[in-house]
Amino acid sequence: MAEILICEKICKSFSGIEVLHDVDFSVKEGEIHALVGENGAGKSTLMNIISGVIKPTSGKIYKHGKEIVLENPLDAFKEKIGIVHQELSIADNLTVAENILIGREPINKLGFIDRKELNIQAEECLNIMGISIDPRIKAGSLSVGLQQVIEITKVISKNIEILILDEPTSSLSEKEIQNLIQLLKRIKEERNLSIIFISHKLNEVEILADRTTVLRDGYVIGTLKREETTIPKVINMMIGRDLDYHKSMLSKNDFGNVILKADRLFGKGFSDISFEVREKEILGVFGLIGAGRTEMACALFGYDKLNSGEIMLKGNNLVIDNPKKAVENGICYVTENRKELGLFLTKSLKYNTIASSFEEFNKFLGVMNEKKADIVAEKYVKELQIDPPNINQNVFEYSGGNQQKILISKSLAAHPDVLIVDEPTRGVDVGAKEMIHSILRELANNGMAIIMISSELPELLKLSDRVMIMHEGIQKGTLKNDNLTEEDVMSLAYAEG
Amino acid sequence: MREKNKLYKQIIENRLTTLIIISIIIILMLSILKPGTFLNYSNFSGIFTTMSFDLLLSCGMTIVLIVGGVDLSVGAVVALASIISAVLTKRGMGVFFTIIITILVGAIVGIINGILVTKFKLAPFVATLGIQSIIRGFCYVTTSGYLISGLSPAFTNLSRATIVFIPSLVLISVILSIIVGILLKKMNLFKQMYMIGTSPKSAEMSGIPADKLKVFAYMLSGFFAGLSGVLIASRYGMGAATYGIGFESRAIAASVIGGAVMSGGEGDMFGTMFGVLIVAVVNNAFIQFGGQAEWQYAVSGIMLLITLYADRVKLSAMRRRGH
Amino acid sequence: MRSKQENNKKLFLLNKLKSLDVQNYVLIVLMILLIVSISFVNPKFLRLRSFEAMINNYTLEGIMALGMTLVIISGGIDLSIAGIMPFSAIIYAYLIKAEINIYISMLIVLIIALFLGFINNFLRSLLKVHPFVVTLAMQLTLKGLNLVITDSQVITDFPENFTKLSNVKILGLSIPILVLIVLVIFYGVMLSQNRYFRYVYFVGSNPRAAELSGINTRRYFRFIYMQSGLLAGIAGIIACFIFNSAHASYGTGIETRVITIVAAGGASMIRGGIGNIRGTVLGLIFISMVYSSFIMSGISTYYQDVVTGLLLILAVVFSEKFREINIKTNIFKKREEENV
Amino acid sequence: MSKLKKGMALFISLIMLFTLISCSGKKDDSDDAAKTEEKPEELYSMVVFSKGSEYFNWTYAGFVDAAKSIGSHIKTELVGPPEVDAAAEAKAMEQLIAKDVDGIAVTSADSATLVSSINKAIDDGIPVISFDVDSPDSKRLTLVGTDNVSFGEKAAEIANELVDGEGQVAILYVPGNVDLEKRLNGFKDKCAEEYPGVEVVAELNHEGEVVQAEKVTMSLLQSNPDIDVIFVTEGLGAAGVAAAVRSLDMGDNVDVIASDFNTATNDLMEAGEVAATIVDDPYFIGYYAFLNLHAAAHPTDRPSDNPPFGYVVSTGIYCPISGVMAEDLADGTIADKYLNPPSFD
Repeated sequence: MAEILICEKICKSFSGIEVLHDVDFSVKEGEIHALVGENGAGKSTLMNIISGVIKPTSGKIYKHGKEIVLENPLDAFKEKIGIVHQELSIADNLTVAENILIGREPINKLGFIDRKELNIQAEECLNIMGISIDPRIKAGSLSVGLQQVIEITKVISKNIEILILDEPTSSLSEKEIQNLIQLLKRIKEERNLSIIFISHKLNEVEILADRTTVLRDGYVIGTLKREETTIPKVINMMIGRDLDYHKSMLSKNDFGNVILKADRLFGKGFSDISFEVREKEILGVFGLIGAGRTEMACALFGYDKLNSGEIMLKGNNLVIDNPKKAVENGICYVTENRKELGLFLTKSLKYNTIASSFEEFNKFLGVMNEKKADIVAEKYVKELQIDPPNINQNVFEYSGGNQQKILISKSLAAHPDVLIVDEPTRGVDVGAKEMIHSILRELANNGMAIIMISSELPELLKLSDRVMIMHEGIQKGTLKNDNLTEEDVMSLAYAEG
Repeated sequence: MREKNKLYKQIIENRLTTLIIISIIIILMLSILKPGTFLNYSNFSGIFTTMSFDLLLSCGMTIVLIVGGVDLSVGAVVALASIISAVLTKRGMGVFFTIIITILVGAIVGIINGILVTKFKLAPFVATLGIQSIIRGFCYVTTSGYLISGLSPAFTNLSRATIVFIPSLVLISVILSIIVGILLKKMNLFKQMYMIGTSPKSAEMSGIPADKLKVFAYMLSGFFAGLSGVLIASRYGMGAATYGIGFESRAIAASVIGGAVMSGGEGDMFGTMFGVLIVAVVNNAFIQFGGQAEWQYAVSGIMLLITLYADRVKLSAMRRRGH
Repeated sequence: MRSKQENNKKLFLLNKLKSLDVQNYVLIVLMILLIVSISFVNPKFLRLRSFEAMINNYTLEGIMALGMTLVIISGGIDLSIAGIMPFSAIIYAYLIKAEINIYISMLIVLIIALFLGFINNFLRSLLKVHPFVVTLAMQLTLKGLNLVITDSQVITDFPENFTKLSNVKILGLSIPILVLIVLVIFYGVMLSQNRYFRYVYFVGSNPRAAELSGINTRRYFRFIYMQSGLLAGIAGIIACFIFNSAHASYGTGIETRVITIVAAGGASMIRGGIGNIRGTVLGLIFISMVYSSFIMSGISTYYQDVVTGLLLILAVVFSEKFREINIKTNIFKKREEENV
Repeated sequence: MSKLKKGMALFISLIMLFTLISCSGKKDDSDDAAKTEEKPEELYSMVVFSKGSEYFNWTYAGFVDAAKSIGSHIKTELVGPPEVDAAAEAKAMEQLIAKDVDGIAVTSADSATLVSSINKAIDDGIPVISFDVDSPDSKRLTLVGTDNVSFGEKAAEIANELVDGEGQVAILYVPGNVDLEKRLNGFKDKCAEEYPGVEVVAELNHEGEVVQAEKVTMSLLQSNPDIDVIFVTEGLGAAGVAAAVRSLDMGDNVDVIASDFNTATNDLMEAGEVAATIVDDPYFIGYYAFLNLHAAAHPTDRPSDNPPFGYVVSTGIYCPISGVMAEDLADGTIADKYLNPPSFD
């Protein structure tokens, strides 16, 4: 197989900070090439350079041995390089056909869109992908999975030779992911397409990739062939050290009383969920995206509507219809979407820390007790080792891991009895991940009840004392973590009935 | 060179300092150009008196902008309040109760605005524009265009008296805006409002009662508009449906000049005070120099643009320092 | 295979039905109710000339509403039209009074209006703030400028060749109405058939994605604000045709009326990417009908403001409500998935 | 779904309300109609540029009373935008033409904007006369109004009296408003001709608004502290000027001459803050406007140069102007005349 694309000594700096160092990277014809690395390793930057979104500071790109210069995304398309970004670029109000053929609509003599031709062409494109959707319906009425497929159709139909997929599975359900994987394998075969595939999910990488390139801190660490690719090896390359990912952090102490008990919760996206969580216990909730776990947590927390069900806190019945009430009753929720639902990016660390516990900082007549706030913020900065330890710095200046710690400290400052953490290590580098894990364990050991939602099984198995498994809104069961394995959990998740 | 750059940055970044410096420069320039008639007690008491209505409205507007909203109904509420207070005094109600009831009505209008924005999820701009129309129309319907005058001296003295050489209007408006300024800086409640404006969803998820505080912010805006209406009726001795046309744009301009941003989460009442002052001084100068008073609209517009530009410079400076 | 195709067809029809904006139908029903109730009070309401007057009165708003529709679909707002419209009228009046050819003057005014639209967008992208503030600042500035350059005077006594032109009627229609009709058709066709115009939906619902798909959004937003400015410029010239004079006050409150029309037509004020010309035209007819019904039925025009406000709020509340319902009915999504 | 239902209910109830309002308007008419003899109903409209003004309520009062004197089959209505807006006034004219009323009396916000709609009405066979503010370039049949030049001259007379022939005067007006400009010029010309000692030192725009009037006066009195008289050419501004003078404590040095008589001006005169006001008689104007309009709508058989309308060929009817000094209020008759505003919708 010939190499279709070669990147040679690509460097990129943003305002003086170099994020890519002499990166060499190549893709062969008709291969699926996975690109992995921690957050901030430079994957997206590299892909943005290849797809013409940004320009490299130095370095050259060759396609078929010829040097190419990409000024903007259009140039990349001209070179038959197409990218599907993480966030979808579907216009809800345009039809499927228009979405697919945007920018290349067939035009009739009057210069208007030739609808008939448009629909025929779109249908052809969809047929090639092996899906039958009426191209005349509005794209907004399709599911996210289908929208993703349309997006890929759109890019592929531009007769591209190289397809870049940036985290294509991050918002898909398990079934949709399987469909997508099949689809990618097929079109690779049929069209001899080269695919560059960015993912966090190493199991997908293992299944799909012909080769895998690992980036760390802007350097290429190495490229693995299919037969060499194993998850531990990849992880090792990503973080630069062996991580005992399965070292258990289970508690050794006895659990206390039941703190939170949920009985037959129904709501949008989940139904009939019951569970209880005790002092000093971490209850893991496993489920992939679309399993209804975040929806359940939001409803429990009063952010979304709970249709029916009872919540008992320390034996008392409780109706939680807004987050304020939840916080007042000692239930805190650490969201998975920290930028939109969690943090106040343009406000200081201090104010972010006390955001859930404002009322505790009243001096007299509602005057803010700044001194106390300083003390509290300092305390959490120290305990969670937030870096840099400047409580007056704006949160958007912190890295992802530190932002996550700030988010956790916000909840901690409200002295919760029950802490719900949703994907606590999403978008966090491995070092910080480890740290967050030990913080959570520590909290539980000190008496807090923790509900930890995650789609990463290793993380769950490492931390949680029991694991509740959710799948497509339904509770599949709860397992005690006595040497529980990933297979146990997955088989229960996909069990019938 | 570097030092200089730093100083420049600091000045640009601290809105209040910038505004104070600009006001001083303008005032100095005018005092030199018009010795005797510009920089004296009575001219400034005049400037402060006539800007006091704008100042009061800006208090409310700054708060609403902080929570990420905007209130276009304030001008109409001024008219409504002037009519209500005039009618009540004419019916023989005491000054105190007149004020209380009128301000309550203003606050109720504010609450309606707030509910439309929070419960009905209307864009603040649309909701308050609609309410503006409704209230203004209501004023015309109830008065049929008649002025309501013949108000009791006890009521009219409210904004005509001077207390220790300072006109009561100036005293009320300046003291209230200073109080608002301090409250914004010190009070827990208002700190929460800043958080709401920064990220409404995060605020709700953090357990900050976002909707309630938003309604409260709009209520305060209505409150200040109501108060402004009472004072305007008292000063000119009549209630009229035509008061307050275009006040809202001036209040928005002053607040934004003072440091508020339309997307919420920022705002400084002391900055706003200087925003109002600068516009008032410039307008005063236009008349004193025999220029056309119509320039005042253009002045607010251009100043607004300059401030937005300064914001931009500040932001990119921050970005450069950050990542 | 056959069943699949049939299924597809059924889906398409259902989808088509759903895509028809409920709000448009509500508007039509309301209009019928209004016509019936007002003609009951005053039968003269049903005459052709009362409809003519209705449209005559809303020519300026109608022209600008077309541009505003695009701006609102793109997720923005343009308050500066209330300044640009009278500004253009005034400049045009001065130009033709200076004996410059009336067509060349038109060209000059339109270029100025385009330029003002350009400035709007330039400031918007330079300052990176919500277009509300930028266009408000433009509005204030231009309003002041209008008063200053005219000294608040009305400009009149236009040259004879202009007044002659303004009295020309083609097929019994005056020039302002013709311009409105031509523009409505142009915008209607373009927004449904022309790919460049249709990109506004893309840019409005997801500007970043549009950019990544190769649409030059910077240039596109420039186009959107410039066409809004251009239409305000055209409206300014038309104002000269209608009134045979120009005055700084012509723009008073006009932006509110234009926005109300567009909102009543179903364009979303909250999220970009929603709205169309058909809706805006319905909104235009509806709003002008409501106002004319005041005078037709002899209700005090004092109520006009009250009703404007109510209409604005209700229009927006309902368009969002209807949309919510549209989104909630996701039976289609499930069926689609099964289909694949 | 229940939300939709609720919403629909609200919408429908709004429409019903609307219908109700319109029907209730109708009801009044039909009640009156019962009393009419066989004469067909006639409708005359008074169009104003700012309905939210006390002055026009007075003119309409005269209009209504004159209509009553003709007979109960005559109906009238007051139409126009609440705030000063020439374009909106033209729109109202347009609607009235479509409504096919029997006659229109109009006061124009500016001299040009309404010309085409007035001409259109005349061409459509609807008689139009101007009242108060003229639209001289249009085909309107006549004007019933005030001679604003002598209005200004009257003010000059009083100003001369107040300063004893020697002093400085400032005038507040709204540029672009023809009437106010006439008052300004009348004042200046009279001074130039007869009172050389009275000097007009400032002409300022107060936008017809109270707060702006105060701002302008404040600044003015700073730069020109020697001003003896301020003449406000329009009805609302006096309150603002008086407020400025009061707060600068210059009441002893500065005399204010107001225009028109409204309740607010009366208060100010009683308080001694306004020295005098120049009044015309809006009621008179409205009354004669109607009579002329009615006459125009009912042409006689006599041949006329003005087909198809009647014999209204006079260039205009001007109402008398008088100056009311503050001390004149003491006898009470003047205040009585003005202080009980008629009320109607």
